[in-house]
Amino acid sequence: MGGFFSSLFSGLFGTREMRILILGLDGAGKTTILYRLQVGEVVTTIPTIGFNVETVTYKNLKFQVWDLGGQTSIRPYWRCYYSNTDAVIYVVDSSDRDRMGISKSELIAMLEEEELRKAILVVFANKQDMDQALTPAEVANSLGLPALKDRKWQIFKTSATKGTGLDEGMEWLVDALKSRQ
Amino acid sequence: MGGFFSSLFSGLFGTREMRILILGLDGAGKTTILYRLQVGEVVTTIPTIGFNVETVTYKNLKFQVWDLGGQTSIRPYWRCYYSNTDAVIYVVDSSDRDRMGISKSELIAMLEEEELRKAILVVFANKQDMDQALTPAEVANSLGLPALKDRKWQIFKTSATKGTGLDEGMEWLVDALKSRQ
Amino acid sequence: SYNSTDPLSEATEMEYLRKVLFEYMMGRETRTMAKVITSMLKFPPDQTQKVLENEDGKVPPWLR
Amino acid sequence: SYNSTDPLSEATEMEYLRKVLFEYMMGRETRTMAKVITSMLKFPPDQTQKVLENEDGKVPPWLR
Ligand SMILES: Nc1nc2c(ncn2[C@@H]2O[C@H](COP(=O)(O)OP(=O)(O)OP(=O)(O)O)[C@@H](O)[C@H]2O)c(=O)[nH]1
Ligand SMILES: Nc1nc2c(ncn2[C@@H]2O[C@H](COP(=O)(O)OP(=O)(O)OP(=O)(O)O)[C@@H](O)[C@H]2O)c(=O)[nH]1
Ligand SMILES: [Mg+2]
Ligand SMILES: [Mg+2]
Repeated sequence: MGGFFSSLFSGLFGTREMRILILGLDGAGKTTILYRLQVGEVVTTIPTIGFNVETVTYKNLKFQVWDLGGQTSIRPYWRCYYSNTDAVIYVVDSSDRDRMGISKSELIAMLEEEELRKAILVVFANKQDMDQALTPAEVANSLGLPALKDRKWQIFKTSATKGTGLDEGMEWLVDALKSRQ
Repeated sequence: MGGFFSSLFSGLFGTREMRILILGLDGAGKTTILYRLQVGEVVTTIPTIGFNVETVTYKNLKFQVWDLGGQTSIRPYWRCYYSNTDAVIYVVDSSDRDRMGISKSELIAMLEEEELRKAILVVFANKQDMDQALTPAEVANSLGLPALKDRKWQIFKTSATKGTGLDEGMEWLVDALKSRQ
Repeated sequence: SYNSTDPLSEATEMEYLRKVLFEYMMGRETRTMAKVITSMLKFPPDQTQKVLENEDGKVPPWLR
Repeated sequence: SYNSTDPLSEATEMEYLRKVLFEYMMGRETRTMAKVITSMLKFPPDQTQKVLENEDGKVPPWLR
């Protein structure tokens, strides 16, 4: 009997859409990544003043993915979106060496929020196609990832425009979300 | 048979709350008048940044009375409240000779709005208790009331703080609203 | 308007906006409040129209 | 914030507010949008709480 009811239950409740936020500084590539994930193509973007929200299906899991604008003046409102978030995809422009420190402090501030205590963290060291790009290990160090406590996280090298690395990242995320339950 | 049905209809539909706006420059006495009408007392007011809306019952008629803030920067939004308005009570500080011209142009602009085409106009020449107060006739002329076309209007001298003149004004308004139908 | 450079009237407008939004969000006189909001924030005409059409389609609380 | 004096970021915030308000007024993701609105416009805490409680009490469209 357990079989029937448990499958009924997972049928009813197990398909809750996962809520994922894509965060990171302006120009990091968040919107490009969102639409790469959703439609598999590189779209032309303009700076996001507001947000984009799309349903992305990956390996039979449904995600409600929020891509929030990253400009300085609207970053303070990221926190309004945190509640019920299952995972954060944090996108870094690996070639933007000057702003690695700002990116780090935004990340740290975010991870300190109670509402994100259980959220899984995926970092995309993006724009790996560029010559000046830091390596994923360098990005991880710049962001202080090795020092994180009580956080399930992983970093991936990606190029949203070339379409490399995103699949690996999403695969890891799906596994992490499944094994979490 | 007409008798039964018509009284049923007036019972159902005749009791629609009338919608009245109290308009006029800042400091004219609009809020003081609203609460004089509602609770019969002089309340202490602060400048209205926003609006007050109260239900006022007068001679068995129910009014939804809106008192809108009159400061320069928020006057442009009066027009958002015009739809379905049965009457406007326009309040003038009769002692504020310098701003009679501004009060006139706001009134004229208001009366030009299509949504107020059928609205009845009551002008309260308020603060009659003050020495420098213009007479109602002088206020009427300053506002250009005699030149109004296709408008049912009347002016009354009032003192909201002393409580004089308001009853006469409301009585006229009630008759005007009833005879309109 | 927000292009205005007078800080005092800007503060007044901000307080006014807050008041009107609060009423809107509490579900009171939403059609009128929607007009004030779209007008204060200079919504483009097509968005204003959509918002007001949406208001007209709202079911009043006692019919829910 | 609105106390900011950088006109460029003020324009950004205004556009952001407009976007979020539009979504709110169209009835989309209203709880999240309400948080952004009350936070951007610095609603006093008691009003913010009332607005969010009101959101929680809202009947979802499919149950109306
Ligand atoms: N070379 C390179 N350019 C990229 C990559 N990903 C994104 N870009 C470009 O970077 C620019 C900014 O990308 P967006 O996706 O708009 O950035 P965003 O993070 O959404 O920025 P905001 O909306 O302002 O927060 C665009 O011109 C993208 O084409 C990448 O992997 N490599
Ligand atoms: N002497 C005198 N003072 C009055 C009279 N009516 C109102 N006042 C005073 O005028 C001042 C402004 O009155 P309010 O009712 O707040 O004015 P308002 O028209 O609502 O002004 P806003 O809200 O700024 O648009 C207050 O101090 C009132 O007490 C009156 O008939 N005579
Ligand atoms: Mg973007
Ligand atoms: Mg007032």
